[in-house]
Amino acid sequence: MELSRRNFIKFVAGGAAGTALSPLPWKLTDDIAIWTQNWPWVPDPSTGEFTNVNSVCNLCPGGCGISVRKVDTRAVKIDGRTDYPVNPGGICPLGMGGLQLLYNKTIRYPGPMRRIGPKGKGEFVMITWDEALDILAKRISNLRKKGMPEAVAAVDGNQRMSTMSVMVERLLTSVGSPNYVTTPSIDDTYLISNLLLQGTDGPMSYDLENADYVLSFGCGLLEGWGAPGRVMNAWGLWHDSAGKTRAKIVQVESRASNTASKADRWVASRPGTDAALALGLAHVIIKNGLYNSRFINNFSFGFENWTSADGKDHVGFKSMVLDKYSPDQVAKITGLNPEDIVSLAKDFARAKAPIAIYGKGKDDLDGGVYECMAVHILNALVGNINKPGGVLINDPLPLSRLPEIKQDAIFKQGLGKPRIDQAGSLQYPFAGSLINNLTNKIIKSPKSPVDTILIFSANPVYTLPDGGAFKEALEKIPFVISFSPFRDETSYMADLVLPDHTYLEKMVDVVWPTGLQYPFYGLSKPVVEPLYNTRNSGDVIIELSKRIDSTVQSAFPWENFEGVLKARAKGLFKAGGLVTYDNMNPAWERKKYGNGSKHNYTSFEEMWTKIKAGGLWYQPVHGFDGWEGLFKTPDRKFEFFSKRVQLAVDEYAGKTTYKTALKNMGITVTGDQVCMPHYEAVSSDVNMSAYPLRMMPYEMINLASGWIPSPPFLYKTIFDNQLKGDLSFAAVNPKTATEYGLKQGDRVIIKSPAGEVEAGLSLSDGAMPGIVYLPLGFGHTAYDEFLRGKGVNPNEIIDAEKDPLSGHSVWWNTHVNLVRI
Amino acid sequence: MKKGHDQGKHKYGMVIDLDKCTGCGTCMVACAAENNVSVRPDESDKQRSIAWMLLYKIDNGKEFPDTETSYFPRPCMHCDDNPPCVSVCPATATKIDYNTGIVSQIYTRCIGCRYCIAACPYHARTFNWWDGYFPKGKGLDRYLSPEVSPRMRGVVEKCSFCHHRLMRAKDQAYAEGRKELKEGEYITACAEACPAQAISFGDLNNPGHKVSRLSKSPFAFRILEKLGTNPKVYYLSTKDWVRKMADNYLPGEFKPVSKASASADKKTTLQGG
Amino acid sequence: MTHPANSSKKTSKGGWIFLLSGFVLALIVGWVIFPMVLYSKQSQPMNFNHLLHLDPEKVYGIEGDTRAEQCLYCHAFYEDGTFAGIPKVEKCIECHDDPENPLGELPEEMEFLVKYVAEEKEIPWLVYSEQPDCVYFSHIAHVKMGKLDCQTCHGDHDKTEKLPVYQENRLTGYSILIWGKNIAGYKKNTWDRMKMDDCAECHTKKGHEENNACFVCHK
Amino acid sequence: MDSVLIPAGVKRCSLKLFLLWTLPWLGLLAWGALSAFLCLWKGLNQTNMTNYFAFAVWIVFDLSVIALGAGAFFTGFLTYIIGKKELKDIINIAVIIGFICYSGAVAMLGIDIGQPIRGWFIFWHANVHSMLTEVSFCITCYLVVLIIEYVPIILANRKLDEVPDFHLFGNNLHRIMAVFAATGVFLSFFHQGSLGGMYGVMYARPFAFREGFYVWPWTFFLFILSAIASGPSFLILCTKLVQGITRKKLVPEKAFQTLAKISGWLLASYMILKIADTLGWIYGVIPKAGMTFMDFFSEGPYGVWLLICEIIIFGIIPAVILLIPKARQHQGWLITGCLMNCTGIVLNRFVLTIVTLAIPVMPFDKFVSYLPTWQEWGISLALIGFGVLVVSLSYRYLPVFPKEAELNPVAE
Repeated sequence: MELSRRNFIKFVAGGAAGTALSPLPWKLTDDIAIWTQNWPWVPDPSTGEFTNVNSVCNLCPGGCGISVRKVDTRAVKIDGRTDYPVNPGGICPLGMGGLQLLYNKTIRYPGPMRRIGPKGKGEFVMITWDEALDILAKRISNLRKKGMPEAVAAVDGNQRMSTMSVMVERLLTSVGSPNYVTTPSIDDTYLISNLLLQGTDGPMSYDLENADYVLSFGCGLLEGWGAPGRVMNAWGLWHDSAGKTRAKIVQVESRASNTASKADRWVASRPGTDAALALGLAHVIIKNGLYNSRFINNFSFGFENWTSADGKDHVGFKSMVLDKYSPDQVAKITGLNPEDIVSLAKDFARAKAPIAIYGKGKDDLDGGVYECMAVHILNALVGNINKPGGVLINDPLPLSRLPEIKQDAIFKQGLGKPRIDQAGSLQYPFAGSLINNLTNKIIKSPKSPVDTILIFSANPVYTLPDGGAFKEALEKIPFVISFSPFRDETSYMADLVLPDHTYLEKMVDVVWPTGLQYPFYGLSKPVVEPLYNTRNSGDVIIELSKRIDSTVQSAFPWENFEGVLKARAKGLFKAGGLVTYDNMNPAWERKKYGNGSKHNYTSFEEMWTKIKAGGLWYQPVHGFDGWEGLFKTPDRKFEFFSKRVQLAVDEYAGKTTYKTALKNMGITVTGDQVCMPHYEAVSSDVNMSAYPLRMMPYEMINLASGWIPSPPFLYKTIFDNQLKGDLSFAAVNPKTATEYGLKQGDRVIIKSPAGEVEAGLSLSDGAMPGIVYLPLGFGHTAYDEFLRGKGVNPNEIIDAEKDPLSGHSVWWNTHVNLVRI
Repeated sequence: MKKGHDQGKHKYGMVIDLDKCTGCGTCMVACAAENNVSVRPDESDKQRSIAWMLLYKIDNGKEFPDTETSYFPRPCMHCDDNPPCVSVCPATATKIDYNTGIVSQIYTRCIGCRYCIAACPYHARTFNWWDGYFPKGKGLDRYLSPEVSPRMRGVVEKCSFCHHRLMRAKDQAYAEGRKELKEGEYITACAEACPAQAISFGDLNNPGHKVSRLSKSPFAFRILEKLGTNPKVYYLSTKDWVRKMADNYLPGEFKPVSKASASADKKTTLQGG
Repeated sequence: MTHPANSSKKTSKGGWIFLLSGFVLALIVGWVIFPMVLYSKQSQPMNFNHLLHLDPEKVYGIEGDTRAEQCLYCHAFYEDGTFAGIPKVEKCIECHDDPENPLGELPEEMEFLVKYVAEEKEIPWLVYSEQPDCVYFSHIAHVKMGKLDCQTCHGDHDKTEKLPVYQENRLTGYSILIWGKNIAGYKKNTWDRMKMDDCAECHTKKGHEENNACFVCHK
Repeated sequence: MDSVLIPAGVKRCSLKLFLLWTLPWLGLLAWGALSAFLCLWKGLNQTNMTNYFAFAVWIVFDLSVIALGAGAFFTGFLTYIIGKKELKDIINIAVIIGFICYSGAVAMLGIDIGQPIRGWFIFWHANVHSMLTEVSFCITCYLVVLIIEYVPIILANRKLDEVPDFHLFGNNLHRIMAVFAATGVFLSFFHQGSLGGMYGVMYARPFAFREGFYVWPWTFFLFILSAIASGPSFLILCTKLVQGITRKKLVPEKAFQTLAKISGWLLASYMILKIADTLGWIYGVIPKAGMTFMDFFSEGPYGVWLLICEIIIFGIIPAVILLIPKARQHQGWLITGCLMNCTGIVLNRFVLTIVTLAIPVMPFDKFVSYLPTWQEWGISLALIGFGVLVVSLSYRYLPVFPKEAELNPVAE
């Protein structure tokens, strides 16, 4: 018998039968089924013990409470805290995406870096902290030895009054340089107008939650102004229980931003005319006697005409407004209807708790001082100051002052020199710092007056609305040091990078979020161990001071940064505030009834431990005690006519002529108006026929436009008529588009005197005709594939004017032209 | 096979107040972060990018300055009774749990035929056109949560009402020796994150829960109700034009919620420009 | 090539041998050889003697009235109700804290103290009951609320003196205990297998069909 | 040199010429292979499909070829069950075309799903309520049947036939062919139907949704009818094409006429039902969804012209042509009629697939368009290359046309 075909077939048949009776086929199928479900390269997140670490978000000055969910040592999710007064539960999209900033290795510096490539290329080698600190210390001490400490400058992006900013300023002072410059913030505008109108130096505090009528002049309530978690929560309260709207929200803005489109009333007035509109409303209020005469008569100055000591007659605010800002006159300026202005004014004045709030989108750009004053004056007219649901006047946070700095010769000599940015000079008497002036000075002068510049928590190359001027300046500065944890545009220009921790790896304080109505101090704590060889810049400054020389070191007698935090927090202990929060009675509600706060600690150490645990200290009470002695102006009154301005102008005029003084200060009016809030048409010498349109950058809550980069998550929320591929879009009114023969989706060049950018065109009825709106937050040239080269950055073509009085930059008035590609 | 949902104990649902919604997009980010949703270098191809919770921007079609915009946050509707996507799946990869009302999607079971995507009119289902983006050495996989299994290329995924949070809440309750959950112990990531408290989540079967009250408001409505998909996601808006956007209406078919809304709906904008 | 006409006769008688041999061979392959090639064997990084640790005569401090509670002493729940699984070294050093003086004489203990406690390393245990990433399992729901004993699923693991050899399915990458030692998938005890159907079977038997919904066990 | 393989008594072109002829089709196959590789290796991001267009050109192709391939089972039905003797002369080519269409369709579906290696889950974890499950089961089974029907044709090759066992096997198969034909018919009815059902059951897609009978929406029955109406026409076209290329008469005209007549009658009846269905849809489904007829035909390029083409131009007209004896006896008209008939069915499949997905249902949703990538075209067109090659090879080496020798006596 041989293996014939038939036998073979039999063998196979037998085999088949046998296999069928063995587990092989079934088991194999089952295993294959599982095998097809295993994709080796799909991550398999490790599990472990789940914990939640409470901290404070530090990505903006808002200071929202966050609770970070961890698995063993990994942070896996960020949520809002419900046991935190600022933001009961929610946070903003940026804060929600924070982990991608922590864990994305390619956008972070793994340690100290020294530049090897050309400036701007971002080619570095890692060095040790020792080397890095030595290089920097030597450089500074050499300058001190040479007797030119003022050649050291610093650009500081930390929040005003925060301990980090105090440290940076202190470093400069101790070194002997006056050139401590901050990046812009709306807080500067608030501070100046508060000083001029009220003489107060506390922060602007709006009791939004208790207001029943909010008249916002360009304030991006839903774009990320103040503490987004707090403002959007307020928005929820205002619109609570469908059907009856609790508070009425009016937005004055030329573009249908989220705030404008979700508001109950959108007032689309021409950009830059806020002062005119506000004074127009004042006109109506005064004319109809709707103002609070008790406040005006007893607690204000300069309302009626008055005679000064030298017997000169002066025009009062009332007659100025009645004379120059009638609804018809204002209508011409703003492009609104007179009737609407009247109705708006009446609604505002008749509301129980109306607030007029001033802003420019988010809070990380400057505003106009006269505008801000004009708007704030509406609160004064209706007497809604220091009342529930009004504007509250608070003292600055009661933080202790750090000990005086020992002064040596170099110190005196250096600080004797004028600031390079001329802030506080006769020409800019009220400005604290003017980064745009610094930039121009460096660019203009043959040799940069600044030799070494330290940049903290800032990315000015990207964020400054200066048409790329700051980058040009950095090219000229011999030695640039960045303390940024991120591979941002500015650090790419640096010779030395001393990376800071990210906000989830360090302890740092948040001092009084913009606009919050009660004294608040937040403290973030390390949520995870530092991932890389980075250091808290506070500690770095202390270490650096040691290496410069003994005098500088003597200014920093602390172990570490926490020591400084504690030293300042002593004042909080004296003032006594709450360090825990229960969400049953919100902070803003307590304020209303002014019920006292009983704090639960006896010693400073105990308080500090509790602050570190809870991350907060706040005083939910406010006296609302009338208007007596509230104002700290020269004559202790709310000044419709600012004597400080008068003094400043006179002093400057004394040095030159009255005319030139006003001219240099950027003021076009003369006489008493100068000292009163008034409308200044933005001056511009641009050829209108070459640049017939205007470009305004706009900010979005769901895209970071400050020094913090956007977590990639945010790009999921960007619409494809804002960014498609690498093209970002300019919003233009259909009418304007037809005028220029353009249609949806066209690629255009947007040309301004400062430069040009390419963008797509997105037709929108939310855009005011004649204006081109470009989103801020795109167009990065640094970071990684998620951000680099996506869209354009409008700052590159901004051709900024100067704001009268303050000298801050007027970034919302760039003249442009559209050219189809 | 049809087992009425009402026999189920719970019926988890969502109510989104569009008047409160500010369009900030936190819900989208919270959702993506919570559920390990893939994020790619280019997220601008909206027809292919993955979003369990998606924000739609709508406007009233009027000209400047009378134009008015609003937003529709759109999770999976978790249609009740007979979801259009469930019966079509050939491999039983998606089912509705009548005990919670939640429509599940099992990624390791899905074969990627995309029939469910075609059947869903809400575009609530998205396909993994690519593998997740986790380049070596970038370290982005370090924030992934172990509570939601990351997806492989070629499968369909969608909002799960953060089902793992239900499990989390139950474990917590069990640890405390409780069998039943209290209101608010189980809420989705988007509901928790919303800074304007526009999203409420809870048990529609439980009259005590906020959602079941809100879902009966005269201003409550659902998207494409007429198709009979019976969604468990409700919306609130006092604006007639917004409510009208939610469904297709024959001429004269739409009934404005007149009196109450009349006042609130009137939004005035002043001419400018 | 033979012509069908006459070859048919010759082969038809021997044919049965071929049929049978094919049959038998296939059975051997399916039942014996297949399992051998399917699984790879790995031994644990070190031995652990469960029996010894649970013997109150020899080891003090591991409390618990019931068998389950004794297991939970080391294999504990976290506060949020999630299950710790195999204890971390941190747990062990509650007793075995000093590398200098061990508590017993076993060489394993010394190995543990020197290699892991002193080095502050975790022990890379191979987990017999490791489930795929797509699987969600709540121990507290079963042990505390369901009143199940640990051995319902894990068997008498607590009675072992030596850790069994870890066998990994070359195809799926999971432990042999998931499908069960019996290649035919036939099981005598509840703990012989840990597949989806076994969970479902138990749910159904205990009248908890509702827990057979996909998302209850999948994430 | 391959003459030993060529059927006895027929003439074939030289091998060189034949190989030359296959080149372009091999080219198409190669293109398809590359595309397939890319799609399997890199994933479906190689296509232009989106979350809006979950189904796209591949599905359109699938539905079309499956409908056109219906000629196979239906001719089988007519030949073996009804007993239309004249069709015996064309049944072989019918089977081959059926095989091509179905194997091609299945291969394409294998690439179309995101997890090809899990494709078999449809059977392993079947959801019996899904029309797609029904489709998959029936198509797979029917493909097996087609192979079984194809085998005897292959075995009839001169060389193979010399093997006695094969000869025996072939003959045995031939005898029981009727059984398979019957099975084929049964299976086909169901998968053609369930393919239609796939769309009809999408009740949240008003454009596709249809009421129906028991679990089957009307589209279920319309698909069956349209398939058997177009299948024969497609068979006629293909055979005529082979005749044209080979410049030979291969099948007696009678077979064509029978098929044409039947095709005409079926198409006519299909049209009547289709019109009824459309009216039912316009006055039933659409208003119920709060929409109007024009909502579906004012988006993008999709206008009422679609309906006009589908029903009048490529429906009623070909039906009339095929029903008038004079017309269908005229070759030109016959071809035109069949061509239009097939076009109509393809158009129908296209509309149900693409337009269904293209028309937004949510009022605030937007219309998006879609164009296939070269990879998608590659895989689609490879089907044609594959078909031509199989037919060519079969024609060259197998006695596909029983009457060929008789109709074309080889001159000594």
